[in-house]
Parts: sequence; C-alpha cells; structure tokens
Amino acid sequence: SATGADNSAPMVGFSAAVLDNPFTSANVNGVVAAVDESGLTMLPPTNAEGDSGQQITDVSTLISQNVKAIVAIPRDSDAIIPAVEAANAAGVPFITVDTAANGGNVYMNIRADNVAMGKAACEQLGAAAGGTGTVLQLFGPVSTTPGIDRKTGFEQCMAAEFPGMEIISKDTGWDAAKTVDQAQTVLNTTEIDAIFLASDSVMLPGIQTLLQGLNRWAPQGEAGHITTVAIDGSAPALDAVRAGYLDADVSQPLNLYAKYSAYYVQAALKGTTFQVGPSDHDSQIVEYEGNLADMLPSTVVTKKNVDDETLWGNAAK
Amino acid sequence: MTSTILQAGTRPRAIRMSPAVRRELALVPVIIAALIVGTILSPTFLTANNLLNNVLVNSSVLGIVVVAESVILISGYFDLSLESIVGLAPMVAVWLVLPSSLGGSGLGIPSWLAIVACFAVSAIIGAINGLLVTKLKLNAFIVTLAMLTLLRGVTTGISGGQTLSRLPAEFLFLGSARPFGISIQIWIFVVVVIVVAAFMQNHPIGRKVYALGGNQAAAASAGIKTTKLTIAVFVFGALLSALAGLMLTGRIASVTSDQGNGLIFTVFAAAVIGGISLNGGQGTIFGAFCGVLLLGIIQNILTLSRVPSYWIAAIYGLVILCALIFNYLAGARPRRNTQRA
Amino acid sequence: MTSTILQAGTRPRAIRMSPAVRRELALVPVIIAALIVGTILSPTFLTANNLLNNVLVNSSVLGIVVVAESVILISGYFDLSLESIVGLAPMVAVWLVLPSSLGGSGLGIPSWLAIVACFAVSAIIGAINGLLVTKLKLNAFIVTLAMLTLLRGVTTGISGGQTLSRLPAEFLFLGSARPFGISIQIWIFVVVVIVVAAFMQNHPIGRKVYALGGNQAAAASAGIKTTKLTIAVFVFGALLSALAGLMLTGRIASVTSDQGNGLIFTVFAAAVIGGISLNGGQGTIFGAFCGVLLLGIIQNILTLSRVPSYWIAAIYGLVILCALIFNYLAGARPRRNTQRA
Amino acid sequence: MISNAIQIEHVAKSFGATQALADVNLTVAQGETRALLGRNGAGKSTLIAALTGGIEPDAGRIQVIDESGVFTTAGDGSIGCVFQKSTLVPTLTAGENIFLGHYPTRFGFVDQAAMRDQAAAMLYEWGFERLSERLVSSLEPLEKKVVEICRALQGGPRVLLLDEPTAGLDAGASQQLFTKIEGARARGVTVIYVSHHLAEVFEVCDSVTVLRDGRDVATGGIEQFSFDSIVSAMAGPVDGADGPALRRSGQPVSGDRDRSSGQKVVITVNAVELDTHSRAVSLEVKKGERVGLTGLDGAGHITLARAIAGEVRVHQGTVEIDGKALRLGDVAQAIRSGVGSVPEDRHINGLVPDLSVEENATLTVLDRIRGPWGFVSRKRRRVLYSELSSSWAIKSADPTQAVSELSGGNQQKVVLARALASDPRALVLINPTAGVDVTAKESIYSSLIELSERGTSLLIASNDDDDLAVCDRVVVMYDGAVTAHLPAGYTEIELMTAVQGQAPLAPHEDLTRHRESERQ
Ligand SMILES: Nc1ncnc2c1ncn2[C@@H]1O[C@H](COP(=O)(O)OP(=O)(O)OP(=O)(O)O)[C@@H](O)[C@H]1O
Ligand SMILES: Nc1ncnc2c1ncn2[C@@H]1O[C@H](COP(=O)(O)OP(=O)(O)OP(=O)(O)O)[C@@H](O)[C@H]1O
Ligand SMILES: [Mg+2]
Ligand SMILES: [Mg+2]
Repeated sequence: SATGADNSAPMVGFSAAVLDNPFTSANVNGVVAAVDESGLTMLPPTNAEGDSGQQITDVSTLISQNVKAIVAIPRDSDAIIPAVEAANAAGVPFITVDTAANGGNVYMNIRADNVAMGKAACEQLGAAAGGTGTVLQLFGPVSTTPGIDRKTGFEQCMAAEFPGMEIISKDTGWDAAKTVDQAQTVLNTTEIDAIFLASDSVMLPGIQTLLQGLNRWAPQGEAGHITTVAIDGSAPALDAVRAGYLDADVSQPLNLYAKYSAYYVQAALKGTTFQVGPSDHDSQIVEYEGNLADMLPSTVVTKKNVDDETLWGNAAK
Repeated sequence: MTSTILQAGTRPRAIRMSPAVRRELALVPVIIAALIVGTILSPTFLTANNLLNNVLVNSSVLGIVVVAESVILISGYFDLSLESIVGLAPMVAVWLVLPSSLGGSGLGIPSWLAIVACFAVSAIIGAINGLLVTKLKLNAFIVTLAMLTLLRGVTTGISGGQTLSRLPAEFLFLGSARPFGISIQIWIFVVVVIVVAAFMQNHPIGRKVYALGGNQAAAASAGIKTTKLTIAVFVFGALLSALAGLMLTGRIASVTSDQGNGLIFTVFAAAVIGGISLNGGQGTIFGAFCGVLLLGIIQNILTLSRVPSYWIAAIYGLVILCALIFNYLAGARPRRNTQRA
Repeated sequence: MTSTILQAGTRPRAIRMSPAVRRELALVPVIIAALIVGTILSPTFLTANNLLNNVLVNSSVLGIVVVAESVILISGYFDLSLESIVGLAPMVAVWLVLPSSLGGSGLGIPSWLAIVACFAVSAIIGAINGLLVTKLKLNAFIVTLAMLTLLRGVTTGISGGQTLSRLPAEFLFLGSARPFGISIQIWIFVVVVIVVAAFMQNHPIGRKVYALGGNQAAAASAGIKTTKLTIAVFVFGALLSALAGLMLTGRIASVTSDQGNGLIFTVFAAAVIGGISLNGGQGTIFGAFCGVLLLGIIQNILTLSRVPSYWIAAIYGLVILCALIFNYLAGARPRRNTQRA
Repeated sequence: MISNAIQIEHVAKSFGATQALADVNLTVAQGETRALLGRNGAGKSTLIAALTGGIEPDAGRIQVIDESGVFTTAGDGSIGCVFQKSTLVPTLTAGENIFLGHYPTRFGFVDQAAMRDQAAAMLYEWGFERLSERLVSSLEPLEKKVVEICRALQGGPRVLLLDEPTAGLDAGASQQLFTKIEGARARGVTVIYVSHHLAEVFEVCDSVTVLRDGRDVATGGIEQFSFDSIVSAMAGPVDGADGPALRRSGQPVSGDRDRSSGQKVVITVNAVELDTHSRAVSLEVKKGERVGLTGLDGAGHITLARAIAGEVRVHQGTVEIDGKALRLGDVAQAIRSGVGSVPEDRHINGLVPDLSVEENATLTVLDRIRGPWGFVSRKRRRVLYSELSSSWAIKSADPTQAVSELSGGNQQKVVLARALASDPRALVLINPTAGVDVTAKESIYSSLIELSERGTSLLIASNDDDDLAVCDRVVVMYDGAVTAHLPAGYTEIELMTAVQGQAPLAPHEDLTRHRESERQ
C-alpha cells in the first residue's frame, strides 16, 4: 500500500475506547508492544474518544482494512455488540481486553474480575480497619464496567463481612480533580477511618497531597494513619505500599493482559479453540455473558509482595 | 447627465453568484481535495464500502443533529442541549418499554407508544428552551447549557448510570435495516437533508426563519410571529435530535447513559465549516451537509492512515482550524462577523 | 413651561444604583439563601473549616478561569479554549522537567524555566486566538472551539495518555502551601479577583476593555487600539488559565491528560450567573466572583447532603436554570439581550 | 361620505419612567396625507409603532379602518410602514426583503421567480436595475432606504406610515418618493408622514398634527400653518432656555466672514486619492475657519472626513495638522495630533451604550485623566465632564447614567463633547445634527460658532443644508474629486448644480425647480 506496509505479516487491528486515561493507555501500549513482538503487525490503535457509535465505526473501518484479528477495549459492554457482530460477519476473530462484550461471538474476553477486585479490596480494608468506623469509597462512574463492578464487589462484601462499617460513597467520574474536590469536602467535615480508592492511577497523587495537608498522611502504625486500600497497582501506589501509607493495593494483571492478548491473537490466527476450565497459565477460562473469558488473576499487594517483579507497576519503572 | 440613482443602477457589474451559493461551493473543492488525499493515503479509502458504511453511516447521526442545530442557528439562536436530547430521548423510550429486571421502568409500555412519548418529551424540552429565550429573553447559550447539564443528569438518574440493552426489535430497526442494500441511517439522513433544505430554501416558514435570524426586529415588523416561530424552531431541533438519538441507539443496539456527550462541539464545527453563521440568518442546509461530509471524510482518513493514535485528536483540531482559515481565505466568511461569538 | 429635553433632565428620579451594581447585588440574597439551606441540611456546612477549605479551595481553580473568561467576555469575545490551557500548560511544564522514565521529555529543564516556558506557550496560544478573531475576523466561538480540540489533542499526544506524577516540589507548592493557615489556592484566587477587579473598574486599560465590548466601533473611533487590546485580552486570559492549571496540578499532585476537560461549561455558568453578559461590555469581576461562590456553595451542599450521586448532576443543572430565571426576575438581566447567544 | 381611516383616542404609553405618549387623539380621513410633527422624543415614532401593532398602548383605542371593515395589524399587509430605524434583514436579498413575510407562493412554496421579477420591477422604477438579487448588507444607505420604501409600498397597502422616510435620501430620490406618495393618495391611500424637514411637509401633506410631550397640541389643514407657527407649536411656550432664536432652514448665519483670513493653516489635505481610480483632492482649513464638505451619496466627502479623523486609510496622499503629517488609519495618533471627530452615526461608532454619560464623554482621553498608580482618577474625570456638559448643555439625570437612556439630541451632544474632550485644534464633524430636532440643532450651531471663534478649525461633512449654512465656505465633491468651492452666500441652485458634478442638469432639475417654485 501507499503507506509502505511492505510487511507481509498479518495485520491486527486495535480499537480503544479512550486514550486519555492512564490505565487504558498503559494497557494499550502493553498490548500493542506484545502483539508487535509476537511477529504480527499491529495497526495504530483507533481512538473512539469515549463514543460508542464511533467505536463501531472504528471496528468497521478496521474490517475494511482486511485485518486478520481485532483486539478491542470496549467503551461499553452492550454497545460494542454490533461491532462484534460486524466482525463475526466478516469472519474476523474479535478479542476484548479488560472490558467484556455482552454479546456477539467473541473469541476470548481477556479480563480480570473487577467484582473480585472490589471484594479483595474490601477484605483488606475491613481487616486493617478492624471492621468498624466510617469508610470513604471513591468510586468510578457506574456507567463504566470497572466502575460498577468494583463498587458492587466492594459494597456486597462490606455488607456481608463488615456490617459494622459505615460507607460514604462519592462518584469521582474517574477524574482526578473531582476526586480531590469530593474527598476534601468529606474529609473536612466527617470523621473518616478508612478510604477505598477505586483507581490509584487516577486518585492517589491528589489524595496524598490532600491528606498531607490534613496531617493525615502517615504510614501504618503511626498516629493519624488512615487505613487506605486501592485498586490498579500503578508505580506510585506500589511505592506507597512499600512505605506503608497504603495498607494494600489490588494490582491489575496489566502485564498479563498484554502477554495474553498476543497469545490469543496468535491462537485465533491458527484456529485454536478453547474450553471452559483451567487455562495453561494459572487462570480460569469461564463462560461470561455467553462467551469465553480468561479471568486473569489480580494480585493483592501488601508490604510482603510489593517488590514482585511481575507486578506491572514495578515493570513500568 | 444622469443622477446618482441612475448611475447606481447602470454601473457595470459582473455576473455574480449569490454569496450563499459561493459559501456552499467553497467546500466542494476542499471535499474533493480530501478525497484525493484519502485515496493516496489508503487503498481502502476510495471504495463504496468504506465511503458508505464507514463515512456516511457514521456521519448520519451527527448530520441530523447538525441539520437541527443549523436551523436553530439560522433563526439566530443557539442550542447546546441538543446533544443531551440525543441521550435522553432514547433513554426515556427504552426505559418505558423495558422490564425492571433489565433496568427499565417495568411499565411495559408498547414500543410505538414509548417512541411517541420520547418525541413528546423532546418537544416539551424544545418548547421550554424556546420560551426561556423568547419570553424571559434569557441568553440562549447559557439557558441551553443549563438545560444540557440538567438533561444529562436526568439521563444518568433514570438509568442509574447503567447501559440499557436487549432492546425490542422496533428500536433495532433503525440501526440494522438496509433498504436497497444501503443502511437506513444513510437514507434517513439524506431524506432529512433534502426535505429540510427544500423547506428552508423555498417554504415561507423557512424564509421566515432566515428573516428572524437576520434581523429579529425587522421580521417582527413584517408581521412575522417571532415568538411562536422561535419556539417552533427549538421544538423542531429537539425532535430531530430525538430522531438522531433513536438512530444512535439503533446502531449501538443499546442506550448508554453518556450517549451524545461531547457531540455538540463536533456539531458546531460541522455547521460552521459548512457556512452556517453563528450570527444568524446565514448559511444553507446543503452547506452544513458538506461540512458534515468533510468532517466524516477527515475522521475516516485519520483512522485509515497510520498517524500515531495519540496525535489524531490534535491533527483533527488542526485540520478544523485550517478549514476555518481556508473558509476565510476563500472569501466564504460571513461578512459582518466582526466581533460577536 | 419646559421643553422635553429639560423635562428628561429634571424629572424626579429615585436614588438609583447603577445597573452593574444592581446586577451584582442581585446575587447576594441568593448566596444568603443558599447558606441558610446549607445550614439546615448539614450541621457541618456553616463552619469556617467547611467554607474555607472546601467551598473556597474547591472554587479557586474554577474561579481564576472564570475571572479570565469574564475579562474576555467583557471585551465582547469568547474563549472556549481556556479549559484546554488548564490541561496543556502544566502538562508542558511537567513534561519538560520529568525524566523520560516518568513519562517526561528527559530534557531535565529546571522547574522555574519550565514554568516560564509553559506561560510563554499559553501566551502564544492566546495571541493566536486573538489574531484569528481580529485579523481574520473569524468567529471567536468556533475558533476557540477548534483550538480547544487541538490543544486537548496535543496534551494527550505529549503525555501519551499517561498521568504524570512524582512532580518536583515547586509544582506541589501551589497545592500544599498554607500561609497563615489558609490554603495558598485561596490567597491566589482572592488576590487575582481583587487585582483584576480594581484594574477593570478603574484602570484606563480596564475601561477600554469595557468600551471595546460595549461597542467596538465606538471604541475604535475614540482612538482605542482595538486589535492590540483584543489580542492582549486573549493573552491575559490564557496566562491566567495557565496559572489555574498549575494550581490544579498542585492540588492533584499530578497532571492528567484530561485535566480541565468539561471545565468551561461551569466557567460560563458561573460568569453568567454572576452577571457577565455574553454580549460584551457588561458585568463586573466582583459579580463573577459571587457567581463562583454560589456554584461552589451549591456543589458543597450537594456533596454534604448525600443526594444519590446519579441525581446530583440533574439537581445541579436545575439549580443553575433556576438561578438564571431568578436573575431575570430580579431585573438583573442585561437590557439589550434580546436575541443573540 | 369620507370615513376616517385612522382613529386614535386617548392613547397613552409609558416606558418605565418615560411617558412617551400621554394622551393622543387623532383622526385621519380616508385618502388624507397627514404630517406628524414634533421635537425629538415627542412621541412620533412611538405612535407609529402603536399603529403597526409593534407596541401595545397602556390606554386608549386605536382603529385603522378599511373601506370594507376593520383591520388593525401590519401583519396582514394592509399597512405599509417605513420605520425610523432600519428594519431590513441584512442577510437576505433586497427582493426578499421587499416581500418579507408576505411571499408570493406556488404549491405552498415561495415562488422565487415571481418574487424576483416583481421586486425587480418595483426597484426599476427607482432606477435600480439589478438590486433585487443583492444582499441588503452590501447596499449603500440610499439603496437600503429605497428597499424599505418599496417594502412599505409592496402589496398595495391602504395605509402608509412614513417615519422620517427621506432621511438618507438625496434630492432626486426624495422627489421620487413624493411622486409615489402622490400616486398613492390618488388611489385613496391614507398616509401619515413624519419628518423634521418642514419644507417637505409643505410639499406633500394635506394636514398637520403637532405632538408635544406625548400630546397632540395642534391639528389642522396645511394652509392654516406657517413654518414659524409649526415650530412654536413643537417647542411650546418659549422660555428662552434652549439657545438662540430659530432661523429659517437653509438661511446662512451672519458673522465676520473674514475672521480667518491671514490665519495659519491647520488642516492640510495634500493630493489625497481616496481609491485607485479617483482624482487627487487638496484642501486647507485655517485656524478658526468653518469649512463645509458636501456631495451626493458616495461622492467621497464622508470618506475624506473619516480619513482626516484617522478612521480610514486612503490610496494616496497625505493629511497634515499644523504641518505635521498624520498617520492615516490611526485614530489615537490623530487625537494626539489635535484632531477631534464626530463620527457619522452615533449609534454605530459614537457611543458605548452601556457606559455612563461621563465615561463616554471622556473616552478619548482616558490616558490623560489618570491619578496616582496609573488608575483613572474619578475626580479628574468628573471635573472634565462638568466642563464639557456645561458647555454643551447635556441634560442627564446624573453623570453616571447610562448614555443609552438619554434622548437622541442629548446623545449627540455627548458625542460632540467626546470630540472636544481632547481639546482639539481641528474638529471633523460628520452629519453633526443628524436626527436632532430644530431647537437642539440651533444650540449645537451656536456652540460650534463659538468654538470656531475661539480658534478651533471646523470641517463639517454633511448633506444637510442647515449644517452647511453655518460654514464660511463649502467644498463640494463629486465622484471622489472636488468640483466646487462655494463661499458663503451661494444660492441653493448653485449648491445643487455643484453637487451634481456641474454636468448638464438631469431630469431632476425640473423637479428641483418645481420644488423651488412651490415654495415661493
Ligand atoms: N423602547 C423604549 N424604551 C424607553 N423609552 C422609550 C422607548 N421608545 C421610546 N421611548 C421614549 O419615548 C419618548 C418618545 O419617543 P419617540 O421615539 O416616539 O420620539 P420621536 O417623536 O419619534 O422622536 P424623534 O424625532 O427623535 O424620532 C422618548 O422620550 C423616548 O425616549
Ligand atoms: N432604557 C431607558 N430607560 C430609561 N429611560 C430611557 C430609556 N431609553 C430612553 N429613555 C429616555 O427616553 C428619552 C430619549 O429616548 P430616545 O433615544 O428614543 O430619543 P430620540 O430623540 O427619539 O432618539 P433618536 O433621535 O436617536 O431616535 C430620554 O428622556 C431618556 O431618558
Ligand atoms: Mg427617536
Ligand atoms: Mg422618531
């Protein structure tokens, strides 16, 4: 072609929902690098800028370019279905990462269980706080799958295991400034014993500054420490765990997302099929919304395992 | 010896295109240039499949809102809340239909009735906007901005932030039907453009909208009922946006609670690049259609080309800025645009 | 017996407030009402701690952009791109400073130089906006909209979508310093308001900005250099927005690639509720300050009140709409605001 | 029996504290042409607006009656109106403006061809052949006015309301309008005619009503009135507070005409070519001299005046003040060099409506009234404004009142004050008395004379004979070049001929003579 794709390797398309979100962009970069490394040609990721309709067009445009497989981070699990169906009609295998598709024929959903992450965070937080007091939950918008799932997992577990704890929940819109606004108002007016951050990559730096201003940024064991647990496992969060400011962090399997995206793309090109059951890499393949999902394990990070090389936050450094 | 008056009448004057036509045609060479660039950059660009299914289908929803906004802009007003109607209208309709187990109201209202209801709600919103800007003479920008915030909030409130899916067939029809092998979205878009363009160009009501936007006082003194007409224009815009919302829902086979968010910026860009003046009274629906096409083509080229993804948005903004400057250099710029936004 | 002209001069006239003052004071009872509502709804509301550290700190960044936008609006123009400068300016500064391992440029430029550079970049952006609206006479709304898209794109492009954190202390200072026990953000906000208000009210340049916005042609024929003044106003707005961006970065101790997105809508709402006219030439910085306070108080009450989060946005929109209508009923509406958005 | 076409009983209307109409009673017979006269702010335009339904009176009854029944609105096309303020849609063509809101239709859609042809035919009668397809925003003021008049006449209205219709028209077009009015009267159309030019009233009207302070104070057949009786009815019982005694329109002022001989030259225009194809213009104005500058619409006299004021650049040539060249297109530098100017239209570039009276009056000298710290000194501003307002007799409630709340005449005085705030040596005035009533006009003239006698050079660019009558001499331009220098004492015929470019007289000559003879 005119752009000089003299590479005869099969082309793979990537459709991203957004690119201005740190977690997604780390995810995108990892997957692109892994697929390229595996000897395939990855087209530059398309960016739907948060618009589900645009994402359908992006997938359709990728299909027009005769890609052999499509990897997507859907904007919305339901709204992506027409795109999956279009890929099915064109015979292009469709792989989703992080967010699943709730319909169509998906070759594999590569994901971690966000409900389980919320639950793990709840268990860590409840145990560290001793099951009493007031917890400030800074959650992601429920219009996003990770937002709703982490919130659900956290709240269900709280109700079941730590009924003595009161929860104040504030929507952060996955927005750093809004997080600080909301948290500041609550922390300044209410006695808070614990904080749950649904995403450390968005929220932690601002919360740290805020707590420092309130003289509440203290490591475990020191006076004024607020029990804090977060999800994501970004590098600054691992540092905070190391120093004891964060009691625990649930690290997403971002390195595994990248690795197994490449793995499943290769498998799809070969025509391999998978069954429900344990995978060959310490995870469970389950049926999820009518398709197969490889539930990659997320890791609960505490001081004990914070230096684990396989954590993506450590690799990113 | 002749008087000045006679002179003015007889002074030689080249055969000239009306400024409106000139402004419209200004975009045609740009579109052709974009087509050539696209063809060079990507072999898949100039195929019927790409142009129809990627460029046009993707432009249809945007395009219908652009038509709606253009009519409102021509009337001399502004409506930012149209993007929130794109989200709210289908949310209301689907919510009325779906059982509560799927996030709906559980009222089990038949689809056709729910669709009628969502158009009715949209019409009421348009009428409220129209009343606030005419009767209370509030500034349209700020009123519709507040309305936008309110309606987005209501959409989130109704759905509890969830996406509603598993829609009845009536809702999917607008996304999946392909009469004569071409998506129904394109058919609707083209029909809307042709009908509204003909109406605005040649129907007395359309001409009155131009008069209203060009000089409200003059329109009023010519016996045009400006208040009623303004309200009608807002209602019309809201109804078209509701249609666009239902079409978008048909495409994505669901209603998301952020549906339409951010759309209005692109709507304004397309309308203005297409020659619609933000000062009212100027521009044509055909011009706006060209603006939509151009943006759709650029978007498509950027997707097909191998521009690094993180820079696509920047390039898109740059291209729009260049298109505006080009519009100016082509003499297509609305004349009295000295100051006011 | 007197002539009509004399009558006009001598007719009894109650001691009257200037319309500007009346418009400003219109907001004071609303603010008091909001304070009362807040006190009733939440016991923690009416405490110095809450009002200072929550309401004011959370309003400071917004407030400075509102001041910037107000000056531009008073001059008769519009600038949507300010919100993108809130994102771009700190991104540029931090990127210049940080090593590439942390997502920066690796150039290792000292912080103070990087901050100077980011103000310089912002000034250039403001100057480009100003040139496009004066020299090319492009519509400010659409030019700054395209600029917004472009700058947002550049911010994403520079950062590769990442959040840059682990900032040098210079950047954190603006978020954490507390001279005399009160956040530096409040100090900066209050100083900016006082200085800009005094300048706009009493300095020749400020008065020229009012004249420019009130009637550009009359200002020009009174010997005011309207082109230079307009460019200066855009540059000033961009510089203040860069300051606001650095303050926001200080607060969140990081720069996100979507920093500032969506801010501009709230900025316009605050300015207009505070009595700044979108038609130019009307409104005061003190009024805009009241608008910021009111929105901050409402936001605070909504956060304290434990309204379900799905409905907060809707209530917020409704409150803004009501404030606008109240403004109208209080006779605070700018007079000649008949039509144009 | 002749029925009354217009019947107005006890109509009142207030705008806030201003009572525009107090108690107006008026009946106009079918086919009558009635002059409606009064000073600025007397309520004429308000009454016209009430007749068209544009405003709702607070009290009283208005009826407009057809031969066949009752109709009351302009909306149905039976009332044609030329408003004082332009009511055209600039973004539409002249043709569409003529048919605004009342389009010829075919199958429910606008019949564009019919509209175009009919509009072209109407405009052709005024000598404009290709106007109907052009956008109104691209038209000259004269052409716009003609379009407005055509719109009023379109559709054969039974009642014609004309509010200062000749403002902006030249002599030829005015005559054409009078012919139209004559024709309409012959068809039984009822006309209300508002004008500040009393000569016109004597030419076209059957009867007169004078409004004062929102009341009808005098009504009768035209033959019952003289120039002086109309003026005194307009002004009311005189209390002498409003300036010098009235002069008859067009009558030159007395005074020492040689006052400026031997004085040094202040304004020098050196071989200025306004655009690429116009000839060079040279001109001098001496210290204390009053020079008029006139011509037909588009002759270039307004452009030349604007160039001297620094508002526009010219193709070629220089302008000097006291021997120093001005940088054209730079108003600030012109002001610093000692030029003050009164712009063409106070609404467009004379005033900032929302700013206070005192701020408008001192806008040109903001940098000179600074106090410590470089801020504007309110005290110095007030002192300066007090001087200006007393020398121009500006009537405002207080100096901080918004200038938009003043009457037109007072607004014009604020513009004059603004021009003088910088204490200029040379004053360029464009249409300085536009829209100002007779009395206010006289007080402006006496102030201007006093100013020139104290040594300020005046250049008055105007189409108003009264403005020119104040001047020591009049320079006439035609098509971008000077065609005549007329010393004071010229005859009206001399002026008319010069304005027409000294070419053989056109058919209008007859009309002009006709007008002259009628006046005698
Ligand atoms: N919209 C308005 N708001 C406030 N006052 C008004 C308004 N319209 C007219 N007026 C006032 O009503 C009075 C009558 O005004 P009107 O325009 O009828 O005078 P006029 O006789 O037409 O004067 P002119 O000869 O200057 O045209 C004036 O004092 C005027 O200021
Ligand atoms: N908005 C207003 N509020 C209060 N008074 C007003 C207002 N507008 C006008 N006036 C009053 O109306 C009178 C002047 O109005 P206006 O400008 O219509 O006069 P005019 O002579 O008809 O002007 P023009 O010659 O420009 O048409 C003044 O007495 C002024 O105080
Ligand atoms: Mg008037
Ligand atoms: Mg009048």
